[in-house]
Amino acid sequence: MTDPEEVRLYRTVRLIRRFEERAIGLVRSGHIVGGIHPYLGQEGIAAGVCAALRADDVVAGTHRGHGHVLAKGADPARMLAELCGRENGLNRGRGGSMHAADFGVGVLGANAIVGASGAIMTGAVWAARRRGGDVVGVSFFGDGAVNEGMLLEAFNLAALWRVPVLFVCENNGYATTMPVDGAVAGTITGRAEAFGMPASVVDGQDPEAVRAVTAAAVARMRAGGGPELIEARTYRFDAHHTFEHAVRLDYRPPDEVARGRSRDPVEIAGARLSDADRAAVDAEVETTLDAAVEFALAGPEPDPADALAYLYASGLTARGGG
Amino acid sequence: MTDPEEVRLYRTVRLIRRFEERAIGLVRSGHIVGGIHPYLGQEGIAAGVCAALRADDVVAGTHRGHGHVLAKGADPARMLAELCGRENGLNRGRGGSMHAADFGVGVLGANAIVGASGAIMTGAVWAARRRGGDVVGVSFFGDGAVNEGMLLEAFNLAALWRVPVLFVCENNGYATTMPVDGAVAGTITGRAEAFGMPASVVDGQDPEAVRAVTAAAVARMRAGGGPELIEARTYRFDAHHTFEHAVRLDYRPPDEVARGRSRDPVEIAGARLSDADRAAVDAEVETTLDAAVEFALAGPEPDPADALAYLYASGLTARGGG
Amino acid sequence: MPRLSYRRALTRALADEMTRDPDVFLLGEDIRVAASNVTAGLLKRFGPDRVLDTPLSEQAFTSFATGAALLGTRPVIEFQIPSLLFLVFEQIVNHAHKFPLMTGGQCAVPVTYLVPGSGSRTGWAGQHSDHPYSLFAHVGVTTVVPATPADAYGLLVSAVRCDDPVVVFAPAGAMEVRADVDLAALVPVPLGRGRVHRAGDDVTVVAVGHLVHDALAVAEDIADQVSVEVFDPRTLYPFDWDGLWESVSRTGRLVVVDDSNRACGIGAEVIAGVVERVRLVAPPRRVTRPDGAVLPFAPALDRAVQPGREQLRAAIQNVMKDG
Amino acid sequence: MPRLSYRRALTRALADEMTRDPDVFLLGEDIRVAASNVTAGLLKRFGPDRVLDTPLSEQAFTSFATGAALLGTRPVIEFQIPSLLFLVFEQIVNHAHKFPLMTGGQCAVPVTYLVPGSGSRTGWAGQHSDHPYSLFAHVGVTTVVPATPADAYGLLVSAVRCDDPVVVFAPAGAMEVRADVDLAALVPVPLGRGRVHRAGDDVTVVAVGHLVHDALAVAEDIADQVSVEVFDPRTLYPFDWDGLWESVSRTGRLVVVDDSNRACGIGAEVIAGVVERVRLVAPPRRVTRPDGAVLPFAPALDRAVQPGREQLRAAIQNVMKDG
Ligand SMILES: Cc1ncc(C[n+]2csc(CCOP(=O)(O)OP(=O)(O)O)c2C)c(N)n1
Ligand SMILES: Cc1ncc(C[n+]2csc(CCOP(=O)(O)OP(=O)(O)O)c2C)c(N)n1
Ligand SMILES: [Mg+2]
Ligand SMILES: [Mg+2]
Repeated sequence: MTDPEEVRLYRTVRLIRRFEERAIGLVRSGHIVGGIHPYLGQEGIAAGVCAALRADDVVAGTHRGHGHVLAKGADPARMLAELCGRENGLNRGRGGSMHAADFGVGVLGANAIVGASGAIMTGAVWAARRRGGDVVGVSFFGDGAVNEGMLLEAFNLAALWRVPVLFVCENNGYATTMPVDGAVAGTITGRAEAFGMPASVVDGQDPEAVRAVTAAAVARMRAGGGPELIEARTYRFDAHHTFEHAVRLDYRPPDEVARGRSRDPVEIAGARLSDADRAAVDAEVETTLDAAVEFALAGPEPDPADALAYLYASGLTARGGG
Repeated sequence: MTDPEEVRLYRTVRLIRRFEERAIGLVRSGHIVGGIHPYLGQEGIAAGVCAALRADDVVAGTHRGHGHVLAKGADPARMLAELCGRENGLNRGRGGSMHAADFGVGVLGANAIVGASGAIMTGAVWAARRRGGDVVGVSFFGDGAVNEGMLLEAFNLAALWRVPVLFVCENNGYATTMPVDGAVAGTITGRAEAFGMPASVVDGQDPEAVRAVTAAAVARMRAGGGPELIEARTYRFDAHHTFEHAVRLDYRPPDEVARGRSRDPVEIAGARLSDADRAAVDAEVETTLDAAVEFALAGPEPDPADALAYLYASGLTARGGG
Repeated sequence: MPRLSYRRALTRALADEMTRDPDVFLLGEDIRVAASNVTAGLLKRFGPDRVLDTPLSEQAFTSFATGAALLGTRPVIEFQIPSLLFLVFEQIVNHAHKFPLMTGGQCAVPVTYLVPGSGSRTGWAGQHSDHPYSLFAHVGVTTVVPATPADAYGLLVSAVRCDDPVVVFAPAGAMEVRADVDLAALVPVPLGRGRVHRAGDDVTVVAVGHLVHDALAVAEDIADQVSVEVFDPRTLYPFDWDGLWESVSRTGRLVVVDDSNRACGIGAEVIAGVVERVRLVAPPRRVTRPDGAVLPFAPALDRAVQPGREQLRAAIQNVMKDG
Repeated sequence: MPRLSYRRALTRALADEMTRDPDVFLLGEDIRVAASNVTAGLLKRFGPDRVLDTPLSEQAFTSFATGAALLGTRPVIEFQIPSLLFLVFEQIVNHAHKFPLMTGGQCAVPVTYLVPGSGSRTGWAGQHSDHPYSLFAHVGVTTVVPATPADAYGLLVSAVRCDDPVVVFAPAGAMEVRADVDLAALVPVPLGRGRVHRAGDDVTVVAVGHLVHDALAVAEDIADQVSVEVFDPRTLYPFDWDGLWESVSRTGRLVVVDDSNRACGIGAEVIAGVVERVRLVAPPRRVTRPDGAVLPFAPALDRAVQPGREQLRAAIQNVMKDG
């Protein structure tokens, strides 16, 4: 029989993969408005990292955030409902793809501002630790984010105050159309090391490798260690954003795309399962997602009269614009 | 006879030292309003760096900026008039201590925002180079500034685009009251190196050592090299700001202050001159500063009717507030 | 006459200015492949030295432009998202804007900040749907919000030529507008000069950016009941007070429709600037985003937070009723 | 009765809230030695875990506070300079402010941003003399500008207890104000509630922050000619419209005096919010900083750019003349 840990990893990568494919379909059919940044090809990272976390650990993601939210344990149905802007979505339809959050399972939110989550996560984990316990946090970001000063400031703060945040850089080779070599002087791990943080590179296409390196880092952090960085090398299989299909940007050589796609985390994880186990997971995932699509599309649209609900946690009512 | 280069270096450190002492006097007497951040103790850095520059090179400074402006060649009289807020000041009294600038001698300005000058200087040198020539630029900043994300972004930009900017970090051990070890995870030079920049440490109390290391860096940059960083170790002899004398903050151990003051750049540079040469320079500096004080205090106060002059380079006239 | 899209008008303005003045150059994210489709073709025409793709370092590249401008160039920065202006607020307001006065006139900072697609691009949600032009009017940075292709061309050209920093907001709601334009007749549009799109006698509607088109539609719609003058300030700062005072002096009534937040928005400024000077026959009204607006993701909520035609029509009818 | 300084009122508010609620903590630059003299004594009382000195990383520590607030604490950040708010505008406006709506109510971000010494501190020149409160009113972040020691205490306490982000501007021009205060009677002041400092019949002067004291002085000065009511909104957003409408409904005349830039400032908002609702007998007036103001260094120029008593007196006399 397959190792249950491998089954779990495969289930997660497969779930994310099929979730994204269905979401792209829903973008095409107009059910998801505004488009998404698909996580296709990068599933191994979220799956591997979150497999090494506890339920009470916290994560914060990016604009390309579906994988992080799902891997940490959010309900795919409520996640899909969120993408469709429904009242039964994770954020009651107020956030959408780039802000999906589920505080109940430790997802402090995807984030549409590149590089923003590092400092937020540092403060969150610091606050959690103040109350005791040994929670750790993960801040996901892309290779483009390491050029944002606010993220580098967060590296410094986390390192100085020894806040146990795992900084996970998903290096997919591009920030939109900008190749990483054109944007990053020096290396990504070198930047973390300069702040006195341990940093390592891992094959982001292999969820088990990601899980292992994360588990080691998390163990060190729980034992009192400070922040660390993992650079997970990966490749974005699809467009930067579904909108890109419309504008047809030309910036990745076809042979590079082919090479990148040849190392597919779904295949790599799937190969570790028996055919029967794999088929069972696949079927289970489809059932889950069939139900999710149904749940999402059946969800009520929020009432425009409530457009400003939740604007102020204090209960302040904003003056209208009309 | 003393090496003329040594005389020149001594003249600069001595000029800055005595300028600051007079300026502090003028703060006390109320002629300089708002106070200053004295450069006392750090004179060797500006003197050494600027001695290795050409007239057409450009520099940008900090809130503790008098030394940079003077060392690059601004007229001490017009500088002092600026501090006194007079129409005959470098900035016609509009800038004061923290914004003193003299574009005529390549001083793009002191700057009251910590960490701001790095990117400005990178753009300035890039623009100058676009027109040909081999100008280089210097961005001065303190040890506190290396924690500002905007400066770290500038390191990246300069390194990527190989813009010949010399980043000079004046590490005086404190950002106001925050010790450098409490604020900087890793090392200052390590941060620069992480962006692929050569970086070195120099004794900032020895102007000749600073000049030599700067000259070598400038030579590499003129020959087509990219940016570099020099960390000049120094000590601030006086308060962070003249205002501090009033509030009496207690954060530097007295023995540390004594040790710091024992390595005085004026003495170190002065010891390299014959007594006669040194006396001659001292006298010349006093004459210059006597004249400067006279010039400054005789300068006309700007007319309040012109309070918004120079607000818009385009000639736009702002609507008044009354 | 050829049909010119707003987006292509921006492209054309950039190309023309780059041709005219070798000191003009562009920088921004993904502008070489023209992800926003505004800089299309410019890399090929002007080369990589004048079309610079930047790392995601908005603060640094904004101040890089300031420095480059100090030494004689004229940078144009494209920002992918309106809220990136929040991220570089310091660099624009505290540096680019302040350098000339602080140096006593030793320098100028002629940088253009171009935001193609400001305001709501339905589905981009809370952090990508801001319309922060009133912030720049408050700080006193020249701020333009063109409504039509010809104005997009003419105002962007003037922004590039201006010796001060200028923020150009190209509302998402206007980017797809097309108009029949005689290309040879495209000219710079002076900064600070408004435009009466439609003359009327009963009420002056001041409409900003894409809302000019909504205002025109509403005006047509109710033309049998009310004679509406539609005034497009085009530049929000400096504002064309003379033009507006002239209009309201005739109509005696004022409605402002503006896609920024209500409190301290340009809507407030227009009302204040008018009532200080002109006696109206009815209390003025504004139609804006609500106070503190954050655009929710769900399309119906997103729309509900933006000023709409129904609200504008109601406001016009109310000022007619009130006096 | 003891004399309480404005600065010590702030200290006291912080100490009281830290005592009451262990989740309140402070962070900022040089707050342990209390360089601004606001946090004096707090390190000793509450220890280094609740008084955090930060590196010069304003963006990171502002978002650090957001994250810490998301997980249940109540951070108070002290900023040394008003323009540091420009540097963290993104972190406050795009993150702290937007999280509750964007998450559909899953969280709150109770952070207080305290700026002791906002506005001109004579001699600090262009980059250190801003008064950016109108910007926060525009974006809809709760914004308070206390004028007196008791209000400084009471509003800061309420800010710390508020479940939303709140910016507290303590104007440099008010920081040295002292008042006889019964310490036992210091109480929280509700956010969004104005205060009539001086009743009057002829004209309502809305004065913000330290200018309340100038308005009171001018009102006394001309008491024999005009009966001036001085209204201090205390909170600029949300604004106490009911309180102000009540006042101007009685007086029929309005003057606003406000130390932020003119265009799209709170002065404009007050005028707009009043004339939409109340018919005045004379055109309203505002006394503000000029458009696009940058404070020049020379003291006489610095003063010339700030609203002054002479201007306020003239404005009052003009509204009396006008109707
Ligand atoms: C601060 C900021 N700058 C620019 C953008 C626009 N933008 C969205 S995603 C993106 C590219 C991000 O690249 P990377 O960090 O490598 O993540 P990836 O998209 O490759 O997953 C850009 C430029 C943004 N959202 N935030
Ligand atoms: C961005 C920014 N943050 C904070 C301040 C307030 N401030 C002025 S000087 C200073 C300390 C700077 O320390 P450092 O960079 O080491 O320079 P030094 O004063 O030691 O020369 C601080 C915090 C500022 N001016 N700008
Ligand atoms: Mg990437
Ligand atoms: Mg220092």
